[in-house]
Amino acid sequence: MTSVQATTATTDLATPVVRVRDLSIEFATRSGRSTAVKKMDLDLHPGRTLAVLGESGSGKSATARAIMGVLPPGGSVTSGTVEVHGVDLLAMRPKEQRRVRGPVVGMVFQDAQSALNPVLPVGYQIAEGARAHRGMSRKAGRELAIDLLDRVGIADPRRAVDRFPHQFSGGMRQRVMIAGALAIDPEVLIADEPTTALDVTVQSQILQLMLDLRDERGLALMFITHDMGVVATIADEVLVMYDGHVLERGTRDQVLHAPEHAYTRALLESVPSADNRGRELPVVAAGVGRGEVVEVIEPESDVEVLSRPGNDVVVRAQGVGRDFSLASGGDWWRPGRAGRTTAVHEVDLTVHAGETLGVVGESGCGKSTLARMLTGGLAPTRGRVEVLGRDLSALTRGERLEVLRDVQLVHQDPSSSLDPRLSAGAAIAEPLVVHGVGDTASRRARVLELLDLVGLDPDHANRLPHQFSGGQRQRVEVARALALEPRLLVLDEPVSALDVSVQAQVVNLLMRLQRELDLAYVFISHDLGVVGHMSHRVLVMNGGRVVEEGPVAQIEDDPRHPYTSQLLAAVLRP
Amino acid sequence: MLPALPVALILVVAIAPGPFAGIFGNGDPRVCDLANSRADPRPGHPFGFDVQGCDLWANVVWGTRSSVLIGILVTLGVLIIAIVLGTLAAYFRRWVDMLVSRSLDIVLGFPALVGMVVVLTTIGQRNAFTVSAVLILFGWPGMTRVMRGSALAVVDRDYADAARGYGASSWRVMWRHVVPNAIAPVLVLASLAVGTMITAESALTFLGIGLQQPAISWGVQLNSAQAGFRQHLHLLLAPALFLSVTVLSFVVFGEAIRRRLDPSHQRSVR
Amino acid sequence: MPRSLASRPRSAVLIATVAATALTLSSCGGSAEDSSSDIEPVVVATTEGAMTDMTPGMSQGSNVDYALFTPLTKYDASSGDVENAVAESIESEDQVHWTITLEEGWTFHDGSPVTAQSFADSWNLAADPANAMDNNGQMVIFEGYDELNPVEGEPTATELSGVEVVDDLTLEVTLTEPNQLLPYRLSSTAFSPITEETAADPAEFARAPIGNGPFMVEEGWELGAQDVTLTRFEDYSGDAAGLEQIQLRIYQDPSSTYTDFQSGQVDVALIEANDLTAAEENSSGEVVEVTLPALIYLGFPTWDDRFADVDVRTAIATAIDRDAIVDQLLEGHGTAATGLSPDVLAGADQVDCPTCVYDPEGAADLLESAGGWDGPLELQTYADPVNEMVLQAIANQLSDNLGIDATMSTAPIGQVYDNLRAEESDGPFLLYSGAAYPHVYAQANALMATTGGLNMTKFSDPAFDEALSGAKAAADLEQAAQQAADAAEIGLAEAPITPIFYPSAGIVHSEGLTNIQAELLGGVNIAAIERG
Amino acid sequence: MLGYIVRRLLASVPVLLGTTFLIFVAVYALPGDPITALAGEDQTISPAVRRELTERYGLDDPLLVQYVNYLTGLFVGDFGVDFRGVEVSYVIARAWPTTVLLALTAWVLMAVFGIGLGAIAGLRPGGVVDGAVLAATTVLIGIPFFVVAYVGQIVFGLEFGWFPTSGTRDGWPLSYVLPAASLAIFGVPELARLTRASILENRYADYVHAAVAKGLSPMRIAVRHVLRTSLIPVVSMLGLSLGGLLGGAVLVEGIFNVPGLGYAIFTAIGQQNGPVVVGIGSLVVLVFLGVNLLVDLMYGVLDPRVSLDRRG
Repeated sequence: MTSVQATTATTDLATPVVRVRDLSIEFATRSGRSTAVKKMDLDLHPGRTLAVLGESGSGKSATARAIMGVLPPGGSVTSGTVEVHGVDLLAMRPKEQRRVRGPVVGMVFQDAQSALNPVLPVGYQIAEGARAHRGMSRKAGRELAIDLLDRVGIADPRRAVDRFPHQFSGGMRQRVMIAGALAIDPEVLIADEPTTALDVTVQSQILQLMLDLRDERGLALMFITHDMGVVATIADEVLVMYDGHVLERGTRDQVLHAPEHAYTRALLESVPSADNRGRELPVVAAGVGRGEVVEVIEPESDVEVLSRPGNDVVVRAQGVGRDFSLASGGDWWRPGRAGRTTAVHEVDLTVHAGETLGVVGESGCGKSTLARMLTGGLAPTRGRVEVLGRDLSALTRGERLEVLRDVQLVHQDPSSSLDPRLSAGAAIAEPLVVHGVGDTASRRARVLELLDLVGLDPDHANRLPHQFSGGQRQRVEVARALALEPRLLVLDEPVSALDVSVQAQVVNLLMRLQRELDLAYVFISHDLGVVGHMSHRVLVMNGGRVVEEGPVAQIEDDPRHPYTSQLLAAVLRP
Repeated sequence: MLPALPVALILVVAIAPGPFAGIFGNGDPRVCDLANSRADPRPGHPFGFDVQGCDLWANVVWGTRSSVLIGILVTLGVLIIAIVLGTLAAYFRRWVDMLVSRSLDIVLGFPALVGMVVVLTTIGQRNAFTVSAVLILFGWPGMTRVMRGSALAVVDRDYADAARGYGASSWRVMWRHVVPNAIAPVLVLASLAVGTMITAESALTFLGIGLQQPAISWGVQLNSAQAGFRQHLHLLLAPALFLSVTVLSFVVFGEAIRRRLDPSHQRSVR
Repeated sequence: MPRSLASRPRSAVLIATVAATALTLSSCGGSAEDSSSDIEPVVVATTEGAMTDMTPGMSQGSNVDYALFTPLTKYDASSGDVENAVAESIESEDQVHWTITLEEGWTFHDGSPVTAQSFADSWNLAADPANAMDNNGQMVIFEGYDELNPVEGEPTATELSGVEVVDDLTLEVTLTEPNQLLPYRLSSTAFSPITEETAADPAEFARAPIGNGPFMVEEGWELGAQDVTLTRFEDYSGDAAGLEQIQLRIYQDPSSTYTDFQSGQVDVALIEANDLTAAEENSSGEVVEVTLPALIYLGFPTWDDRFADVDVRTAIATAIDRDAIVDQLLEGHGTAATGLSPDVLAGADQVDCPTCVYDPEGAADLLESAGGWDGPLELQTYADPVNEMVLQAIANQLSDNLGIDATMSTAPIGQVYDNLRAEESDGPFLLYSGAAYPHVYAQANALMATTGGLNMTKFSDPAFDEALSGAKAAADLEQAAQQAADAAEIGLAEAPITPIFYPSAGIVHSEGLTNIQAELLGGVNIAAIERG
Repeated sequence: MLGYIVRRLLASVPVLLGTTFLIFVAVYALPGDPITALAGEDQTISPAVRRELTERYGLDDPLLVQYVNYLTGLFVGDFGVDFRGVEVSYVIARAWPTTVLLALTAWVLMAVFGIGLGAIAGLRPGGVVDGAVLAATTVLIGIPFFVVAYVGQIVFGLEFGWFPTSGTRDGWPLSYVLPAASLAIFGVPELARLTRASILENRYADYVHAAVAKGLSPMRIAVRHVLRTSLIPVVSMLGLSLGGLLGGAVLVEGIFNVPGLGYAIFTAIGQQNGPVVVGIGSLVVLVFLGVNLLVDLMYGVLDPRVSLDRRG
């Protein structure tokens, strides 16, 4: 069973274990000092969860890191106290601090992959805190690690204890991380987005584990997240942060159902889902808000504006599949070993003009491989891909280049899909240059036109990628993809790296472009909400196969494949 | 950029040593009188005289030219090879990578100094160009390896993929995307290499297989100084001082480049 | 260290030494001997090159060779004369047929007697091409060498027909041509005797030699050994060695010996001229400077038209300031050449060298009258620090005095000689020539005779050749020396080469050692060293 | 693991063939006549002796035949006979231990000082030690090594008399300290810088933060978490540097009169003693390949992410 139940603990609310008062944090930047957290107060009570909700840069992680003394270089606490059992942690000598950090307050980091030392066995890393603080022997530490691995739900802990982090999956690594924090038996556990990088089904398991541990050990839990669904699942109290300020605080129900602050409301409303399907989402104007003043742009109308698909088939895949040979591909003197793996089995799909085909699946299900096959970046091992009725594999190189102008790929992470050394204008003009479209002047005009189309200013043309925000980068990427006037965009997780409010902007943009340009989309995502919000049809993938296909409503309300049901059940809703 | 000043000054001296050589009066490195052989410094001749009785200051200043020329020539050569081979190997992988990596192993497997001795002895001709060529021949693998690694990372980035996606040719992807983005660590190495190569030239000359008279270089001067340096320390010190300062300038310059290219300066040079 | 990498012609690699100035530092020539054997043995530095193969046919004439072997004759460092050693007499009527009588009582280190056969065995061994010994070429003087070493085809003999053992103490030797200088040649260790066992298996004794010299090795040594102990041979028939034991310290590269001498690791060492100034200024130990029996000369490629005119060659030769080079550049460690060899070599002091004078104006005028000089002039030598230094100075002087754009270049020694032999060089070259035996004839013959082994100039003058042959056939040694000197003058006047200087080396030794002498062609005379 | 080693060994065959062939070609092309060089330039060599030597060393065979003959010999462990009639394997056997000892001593000195200084600097960036190390390493790069060697010889050998000035008579460690230190000085600056950079890179890694959050002592974090991971690239560089050390031995062995491989090969080049050059050259290449294999195996131990069976 994967549904998560929050149990409200009944512990003495009067005496918090951790009491943060008036905490301000600054970072030294090239242009001087910037405030990351301003006069923050918070209390952590045994057996209760405080969820700190906020988007990136809101100061939520800085708060946690300040408590633990692991602010990144340049960061410093400029005022305030962090009292643990009534004693100010920040005023202690380092040696005393070490008796608090770890033994009293433990922390689970966001990315277990980087928060576990890659070269030490997990058993060692779990036990090292206990060995340092409790003078435990190596052998006892090992037994403790085995116990804890068992407790956090890792199968065959006796063997797992000697393994290295890279030998575990993402979810398992997060469990190891948690076991490491628990080994010192802390009273407080600070979890910094511990489930963000995980698939939904894994996420719900980890959340359940943390709730169980909280109740079992009476832990005071501070849970940092940007996800409303997570808040709804785990929190007792909620604290909403924006730009270093606490905008709102209250109980879970209060914040989720009767938010006082416009920002909180906008956040809640801007989460795309089947419920607000096809409607324009409210947007928090990025960079406008300073402190407690946040501007929210509400949609002009609240009607469904999803485009109407036509009958022209833009792309059709018939039985496409792709195999990869294993990494041990042999050496130059002999071919690789027989080992081959199938990333995508036979997949059929059709996309019409003006239609969005959602592709849903968890990591490793073959979504990205499919995307690359549709855009000609990867030749299928089996089957064929037709773009506007022309079989890609039957074309000469030159013809393929021409045909593929109609199909463009938008990558997942705009920070890596834009050349860091090319200005936005140059990046957008690149496809035109490659295909010899127009002259310098006409290309320049076209770049400005495209910038306008994706909602950027003309002077943005001269900026470099790192001078843009994440959402703006994604817009540049979309503009580049549109430069050759394609008929189909294959969008590979286009919004999953973005904050909720930014995600809303991009979703709005994509829907508007579809209407205006009669574009067909293949929209790939692990997020059922976004897919449900903007797709006409959905294709559910698992293990390289399509397990279910159908209109959104049918998939949402009447899933036929057990995997689809499982996926739906794991989705956390606010 | 302050660290560029010493390097700029050295380049100016290398291009036009004449005026600098003449600062103290006698600027001609070839006006020699055996009567002054090994004479100590005296007014007008701040560094004294070399064994041939030539003004040492003028010689050391003129020596900047060939030493720096070799340093830069070799670094450029190695840089070009590294960029071309490293990028090709990273981009095409398979047999191209195999070929580049194996040749790299072969040259790296060779004790470079011994290799250089054999090759230079074989060539017989020893001027700035052959010495440079030999230094390049044995110097390219290090930087190529770094370039290959750095290019491999870039080739895997989405923007290289994206460029292929909108139809850019391999050549264009390499030239416009891979090389500019992968070149930073190699440029840093290159700025350091200028100094290293200048020292390497002096080492070869010290072994008697580098430049030779009448070429004027610090290596040649150090080589002729080793005979009697215990009695006439200035013979060794003057060129060694210039050599050290030059190498140091390039090292500092390289360090500055590194900081500039890598503001976080947490990334390793390699 | 690299400077010795480029090997000089062989005799130089050994840092050959005839002590021209041959000093006996302390005159107590007696055998004031130190019998207490618990005193640390005197440590003498030597080079690895001298210790690779001690078989006479492979010997290089080093001081260690002379410590272990005593040939028929012996060179006296102080007088420059050759005296009998193992030989009682060496006599001839016609300078072609010689009768050699051995002194009675000489034995090898193993106790076996030194007989006429011992010498015949040694010479036959060296002459047999199948052994490919380094000193094979020296046996060319004996009749029958050509049968053993034919230009083409297989050898038609197995022994030298010109060497005949009459009885245990008598040899009859026939030479290929008259040679008054035979006693000089026989003083080379290449002509030392060997035991029967060595003759049967020379390789076995390469580093465990059984000789007849004043010192013996009790056990052999491995190639690469760092120390070898020599023990006095008590039954030695000549003058007994001054010390009971000598420890040889073997250096791969002699250049670090001076540093080791300073740090007290070595008692006696031959040092290069470069270290001489330092040694003289330093108080530790004493220095004996010796002039090597060698010549550094500038040769002209006579096949090149530009040097065909003797006036051009003379002009260049007389534009060189030899005194400045020796006094300033070499800091006095050398002797400006006034002939072909240092005066101590037989006949050397009778040679007058017309091109060895410094006359810049005259040189310029002479060059002018010979048609002047066009274009650049590239002087050449092989990689060697002293050679390079001297040649650069010569280039500077030619530029200053003659207005020629003179530069220099160096190449590996093998290449320099190959190019010269192939007549592919087109510039004057600075080379080293060591005297094969202590006679001016040796230098004159090697450098200027049509068939001379080191005649790199391809100079060929019948008048000179004839004069030189006459010297060999002279009735007595005195006359031979005079005629050789006269011949040398004829050659030098034609200026195929112009002598520059006689190089120096030094022997440093710690205090308390006396009678430090230079050995013929090989550093310090080990047998002569005494304590006291 | 075994499969990996076998594959690596197979893969080094072409490298070994390539390098030995190159050395062979280069030696073949050395100017000058080896027979003349053998006897000395001033010696007359009779045609009969010349024929004998040519025959003995197969000098008139085509290059490829000579190479194949040589390889065949090498295959059964026969390095051939040098032009002085000495077994090359003998030359190698006597020089080998000295050079190995020298190179290893230098290697250890380099590792200790390079990593030590780099670690101190990296753990306290911007501190006094960091500044001093950066300055010192920068200055060291600029000084020609032979100057360092001479100065070391004179100061520590002659003036202070702490160490012998030359030779290996006093055995290890006394005799080896000065030459090894001169040799090691080439590598220390680069190694220190690499260590420093690598530490700086890992110092703010998440897992270091995680360790801090567990309340571990700074010492423990530095040793267990920062150093351990930072040393991975350092190890690979240490491996690569061995080639340089063997090359540098040529110079150092000459200056300090150490009877090792470096000097032997250098002398052999001067004497055109081809068999020695090729023999030692091949051996050095072989050692280099072996060390590289060892380094890669070490890599597997140090960095469990590296699966040896997946590396080509």
